[in-house]
Amino acid sequence: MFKPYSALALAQHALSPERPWPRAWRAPEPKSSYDAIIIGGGGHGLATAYYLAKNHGMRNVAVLERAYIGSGNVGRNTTLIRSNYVIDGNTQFFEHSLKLWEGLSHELNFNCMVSHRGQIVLATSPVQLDTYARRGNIMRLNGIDAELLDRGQVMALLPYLDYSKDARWPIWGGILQGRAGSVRHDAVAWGYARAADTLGVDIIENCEVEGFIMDEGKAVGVETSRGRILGGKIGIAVAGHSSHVAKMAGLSLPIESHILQAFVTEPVKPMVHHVVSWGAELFYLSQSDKGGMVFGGHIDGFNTYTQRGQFPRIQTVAECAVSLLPFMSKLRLLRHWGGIMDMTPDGSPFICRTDIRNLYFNGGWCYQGFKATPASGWTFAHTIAHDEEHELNRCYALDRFEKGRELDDYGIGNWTYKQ
Amino acid sequence: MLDRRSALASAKPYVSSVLQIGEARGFSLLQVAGPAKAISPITGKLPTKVGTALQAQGRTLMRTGETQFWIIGSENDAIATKLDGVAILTPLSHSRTRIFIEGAPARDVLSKGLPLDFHPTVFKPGMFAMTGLHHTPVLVHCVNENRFEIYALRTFALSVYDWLTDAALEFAE
Amino acid sequence: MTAFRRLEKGGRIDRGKPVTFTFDGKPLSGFAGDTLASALLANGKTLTSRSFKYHRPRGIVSAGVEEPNGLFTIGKNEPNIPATTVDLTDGLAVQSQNAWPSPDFDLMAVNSLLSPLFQSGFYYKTFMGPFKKSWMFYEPFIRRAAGLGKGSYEKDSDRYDTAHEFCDVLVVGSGPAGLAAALTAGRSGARVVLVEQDSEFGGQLLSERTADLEAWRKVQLAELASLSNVKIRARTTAQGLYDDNFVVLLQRHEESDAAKGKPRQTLISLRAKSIIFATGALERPLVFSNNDRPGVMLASAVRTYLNRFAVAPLKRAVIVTNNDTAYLTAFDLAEAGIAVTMADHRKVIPSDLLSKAAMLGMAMFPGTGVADVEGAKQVSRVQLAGAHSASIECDVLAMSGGWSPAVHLTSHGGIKPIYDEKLAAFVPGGFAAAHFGAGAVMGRFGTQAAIKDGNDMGARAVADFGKTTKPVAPPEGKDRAYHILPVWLPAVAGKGKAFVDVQSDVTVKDIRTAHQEGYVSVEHLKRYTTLGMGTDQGKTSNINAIAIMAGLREVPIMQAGTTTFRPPYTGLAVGAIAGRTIGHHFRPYRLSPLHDANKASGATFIEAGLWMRAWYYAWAGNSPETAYIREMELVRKGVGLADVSTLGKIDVQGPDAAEFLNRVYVNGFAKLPVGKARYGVMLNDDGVVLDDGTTTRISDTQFYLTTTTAQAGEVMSWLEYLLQVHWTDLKVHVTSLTDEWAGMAVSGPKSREALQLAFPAADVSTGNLPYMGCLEVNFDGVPIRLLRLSFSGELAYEVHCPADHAHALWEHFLNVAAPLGIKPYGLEALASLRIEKGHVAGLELDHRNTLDDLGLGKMAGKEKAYIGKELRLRENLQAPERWSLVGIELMEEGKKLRGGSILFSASDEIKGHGRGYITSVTWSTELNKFIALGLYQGGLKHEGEDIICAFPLKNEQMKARIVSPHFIDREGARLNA
Amino acid sequence: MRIPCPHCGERDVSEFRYGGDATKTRPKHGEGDLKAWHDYYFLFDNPKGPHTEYWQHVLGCRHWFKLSRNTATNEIGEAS
Repeated sequence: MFKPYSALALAQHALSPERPWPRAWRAPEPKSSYDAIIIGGGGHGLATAYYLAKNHGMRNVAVLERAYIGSGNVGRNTTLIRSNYVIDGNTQFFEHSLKLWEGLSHELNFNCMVSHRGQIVLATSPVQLDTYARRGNIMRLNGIDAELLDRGQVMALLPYLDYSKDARWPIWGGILQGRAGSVRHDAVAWGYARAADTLGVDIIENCEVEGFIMDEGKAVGVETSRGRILGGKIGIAVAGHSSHVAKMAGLSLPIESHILQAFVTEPVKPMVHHVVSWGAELFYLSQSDKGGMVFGGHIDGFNTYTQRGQFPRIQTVAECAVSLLPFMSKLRLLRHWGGIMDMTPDGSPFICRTDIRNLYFNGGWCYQGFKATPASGWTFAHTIAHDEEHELNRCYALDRFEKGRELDDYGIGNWTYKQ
Repeated sequence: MLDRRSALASAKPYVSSVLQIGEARGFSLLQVAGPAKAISPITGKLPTKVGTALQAQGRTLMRTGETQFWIIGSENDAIATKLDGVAILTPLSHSRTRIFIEGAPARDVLSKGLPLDFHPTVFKPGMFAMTGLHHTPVLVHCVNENRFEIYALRTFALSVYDWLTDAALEFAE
Repeated sequence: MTAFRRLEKGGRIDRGKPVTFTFDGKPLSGFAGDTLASALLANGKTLTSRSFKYHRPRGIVSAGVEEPNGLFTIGKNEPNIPATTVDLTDGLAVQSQNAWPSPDFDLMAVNSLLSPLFQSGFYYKTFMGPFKKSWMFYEPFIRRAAGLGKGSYEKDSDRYDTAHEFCDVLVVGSGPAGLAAALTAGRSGARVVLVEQDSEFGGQLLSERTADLEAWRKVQLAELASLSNVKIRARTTAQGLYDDNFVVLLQRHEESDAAKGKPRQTLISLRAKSIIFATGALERPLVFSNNDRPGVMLASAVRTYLNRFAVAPLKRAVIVTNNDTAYLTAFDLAEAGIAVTMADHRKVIPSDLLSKAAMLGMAMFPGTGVADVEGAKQVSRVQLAGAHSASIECDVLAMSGGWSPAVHLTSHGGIKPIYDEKLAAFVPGGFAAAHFGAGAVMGRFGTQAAIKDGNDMGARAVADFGKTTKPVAPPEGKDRAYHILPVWLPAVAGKGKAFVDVQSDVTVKDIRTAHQEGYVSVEHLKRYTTLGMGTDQGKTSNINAIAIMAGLREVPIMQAGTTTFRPPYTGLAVGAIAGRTIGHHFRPYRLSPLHDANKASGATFIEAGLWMRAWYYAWAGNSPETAYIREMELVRKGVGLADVSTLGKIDVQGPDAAEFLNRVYVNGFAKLPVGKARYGVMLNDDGVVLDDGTTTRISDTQFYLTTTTAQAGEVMSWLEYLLQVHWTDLKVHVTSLTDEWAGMAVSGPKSREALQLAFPAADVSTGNLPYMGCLEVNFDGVPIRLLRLSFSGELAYEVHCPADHAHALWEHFLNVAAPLGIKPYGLEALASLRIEKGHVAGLELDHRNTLDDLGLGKMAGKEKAYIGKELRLRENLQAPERWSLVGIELMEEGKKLRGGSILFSASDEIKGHGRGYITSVTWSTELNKFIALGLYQGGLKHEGEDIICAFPLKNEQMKARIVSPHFIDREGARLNA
Repeated sequence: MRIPCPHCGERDVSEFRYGGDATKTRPKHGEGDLKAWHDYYFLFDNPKGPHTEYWQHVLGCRHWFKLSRNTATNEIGEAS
């Protein structure tokens, strides 16, 4: 019994506390077979199930989650959304994602607190500003908002940065995308889950996939910790553990699992009103609605499945924070954590068919899984429903390295984590 | 006419009554790559363990790899001519700036930036370590109980010196 | 209204040292040895703050780091500091937070009336309409309401230091277990570090009043201090445990002075061979109606304030408990003359406690709990219910819901705690090798047990290094068994809110709501209700919440799950983590050996990666836009001198050196004659260009390789990788010479004359030193390499010399060649000259482009193998329509070409990704127009075609033309001159 | 994490640079077709568990070596 969320409904509940809210999503027993099975109850898997039901009328769908939904990277990221991509393919895909973000709370009837507070990427040299200009021009030419800022304009928008002689690198300017911003990350998983569930999707938690059932080279089902489940089509969306799961189907991937750490300070009253990113070293920071400064930097730089980061990386990120935003010095780190990332050679993802019929793959998200969530689910659902990539994800094929079609958006080269 | 100029020529002197930090100039550094048995007859002897140094014929001999050595001699040391043909020689006298730090607090100051165990029973005179200081590669040599010599890359030397003297600020006058 | 008072005598405070501080501007006083919390209580400040969501009145709850309520802003810019963790010092300025105008009278308290709306997760259910982006309207209000304390933009004037340490045994916590462990380990001679987050050592002992325990504490401390192999550190918190026993300690210094280099805090990275966790336990609150009222405190805290700080409730205290430990508080209060009423959830209470209670005249209510608390801003009356009902006036309600071992640190390593039914608490779920737990953290709560534990673990830790030791003698005494009756929910439902997490304003009802809606996993519960997400990280609330959820789900607590504990244990200043590596020390700066010479020559510098490079020189102008043009003219017409020391330089030596280079470069190096230089390009394994540079053959077995400034480190590491990992059969040794050799370019029609003047004895004629030739000369006893190379396209040389001599050589050139009008030119001109010549550089070598894209395809050896040869042939890398290098001429007067412009053919619609883009732009002094290098679909196939350069960021479009990237001297007459 | 450099002994991970899976066989120089090089360069086994990998002591002796490490626990094994 779906009950819409609204201020009115809240008021009714406030007045009659006895009437309970319904479950946000059911907890069904797995059926013996589904038209489609999505492995992975993270943002991407849940979004995929939602769009399968919503856009493609496939409602006999199960999402299998090893633990609880949203237990992966959708709940471990720095919640940023943006579409400032320069490579043909990336640009359109991430802009499609940003457009979906814009209406998401409405569409899902779940407030994901999509905040278009704007992101400013700061340049530390004239040359870097030129490369940003190219990026901004491409954005504009694709109907995406972007503004080039000089030093003075940055000072006006972000007066709290270090503009003193003491700064190791001066700020030459930056590029602003006003529609970029942040989202309440957990709400994305819950919102998609509730909406998908409403459309009939079975969300099955604590259900770990232990193997694939093949029939003449076709994937026809999975063995799970809760028994055998057959599926007409099977999609993998388990970024972080992609190699692990794909290996059960005999697939070997251009992916290594790395840890990316994230940090949050104790909550303070509003101080930072944009998303701020830095060109000196990979560094990004925003202030959550709760008041904590949420920030992050590079991956630790070696493959691991542990969610424990190394302290030297924590130091380099803190050094960035204080050097760029001196006031950060006195704020206190409340918590830091790590997420396991699928790192790919060129920093771009996969949303595609595989060599195995009826088996589809979504992963390799590197640093950008969260912001991609809606478009990822939207295009993956299309790919699964039509057994064919959509124009928006055609470039995200597994064979792109054999073809020499790398999508290196930042021009840093293949496997750059080794550098 | 082509006088030598140190990378620290314009460095701000560090003044303290308990700790000295400065540049130890006037040395030659020759990197020698080759089998120890071919080299030691000429250098007198050679350290057997990577990370250890010893003195011979007025030179400091450091083993920086299985088959790689650093020979630190006087500014005009001519040992290169004797080793010519015996091993692969690479003169590095100009590539490193030697910064010394000496005094009771030396170990504590170095511990602020170097991820090494400076306990006197662990990092003993004659030992050296190749490691990172202020994100740059350095070789740190324990000359005696309270004196260390840091071989920093020349182009980073002033930055390393600034960092080190700042770290030692609490002991400065 | 005051509920506490300072006793005339007793406590550990130094009454000889009065201390004054201000609270919201008003002066108050306390004593040395006070914490801010004890001083506030002593001053009768029970209402100290307002809660996060409902702005309900709150007071201090605890006496330690677990404090959820008593948060203040210290000084101007340090928000959210628990009063219980601040040593009282003279002049301390304290501000209250999250209340307006004051905690006493807070207008935001209207939130409280709306609280039925603010049930858990309410904001997920509303603020969505009426428009798509309506959240943008609501968000600012939410943001302003949230956020506890106020930060300040002002720069932190304090200094933070870092230190690296190593030890055999780290002991965390200095209660009886920690003291015994440290001393036992220390007696073996092992290197021991003992850390205590409090300002004093002793842990629980500091809250005891028996003299023999204090005497014992002093004896152990004295011996610890006497051992040179033991370091004891107070005010030092073990914040996090990382892989391989890497422990992060934060030391807070009593006094600091940035100007004198004295840090306020030091962050210590400690690598311990073994760790003994003696982190103790935290008392749990009980959950009942209005259990958040000021004056409702943890029983152990009330005891600590009484015994350690001589701060006692005014007259009357009610104590509610479900275990024995609260009786220690009760007895101490009663002995101090406070009227005590005891409510114990347990029907059966150990007889010795009953008889002592009777002796002390305490009112006893077995089988009884709290139904409700009265008093808006301070508890005034407690309603008891259960086996007995009563309404008791009081100043303080002390509660004990049992004890939770502080398993945070032991869990950082990834070992989840497990639930112990008997203790009604989570205990460590096991230990990694060389990890030990001692005392309360193991659920062994007695002093005697703790000391025995400490002795045992200390001995076991050092036994691992083959050391023996002798145990510490315990004081007289006997532990009593720990009896607890788990109580998670209110015994009787009261009218008011029953809080589980007071800081985040999460009530029992919120947990019920989460359960109803299916947010039942512990992580969902936390994230949905924000339980345990506050500055206290749920130290006092997590266990109660898990237990309540387990009850609702009707599963055992262990099955309901535990929360993941993440570092840091307590709030850790970001500045302390960054230490001194901030501001201009953020990253090292790298200076050319010619830096001072450049400065003397009037250079303005610019950051280029880590390097500081000479950008342009004063003689040519005072802005880069104008100066570089004059510098270009100088090089085109006369002779200029430029610092090129930043180039990567590598010594490649050994019998197989030629073979090695022949493999890594796409073009041949095997047959390069001695004394000759050759331009080479390297690919990565993937067939994409890695780097380019000029490499000179010094002898049969020695090469002098140069790389771009940007890729120097990468290329060096790559060559080492190939030689050490894959081509171990090759006899080659590589060494970086980037710091050994300085380089300067002497460029322009008059450069040969300048060279001749500088080195009169050398034969620098074209015959002896042709283009791409190398000549080694000895000048004034200094070996100098003259390379005839040209980046500018003019007749030009690179002069390389050992770094220390470069400064003098630079001056020498400027002096002897002065008659030729020689002057220095900088980075901007260097970059512009190379554009005119069509040399690719950083912006073209961006890891995306292939040899063919850069118009260098013909360089690749047809027959020979080279790295990247196979993957270079990948389909799309060979596609004819790839974007490849072109020259671009601006066709419009009065406009300016811009880097980052997007290129379109004249007939294209201006949208999408275009056919390419501009990488590098300059004004051409030769052609008197703006020119550029860029990448264009199909490349030079389109030479001569008109194109559009679009720069929508500035709403610009301009006409340009595709031309050869070699704008000048295509046939190379100049450089061969 | 502490990594044992065969030359210098145990040091902090911050002194090292990761070099990828060391169990893959690189095609001989000048041999191997496009597919062989693609699989070598682009595909990773990426196991959750024991892993043998290359590291360089880049802020030290610059030695490249093989290290065995468990990617599920970061437990360090042999270095050679």
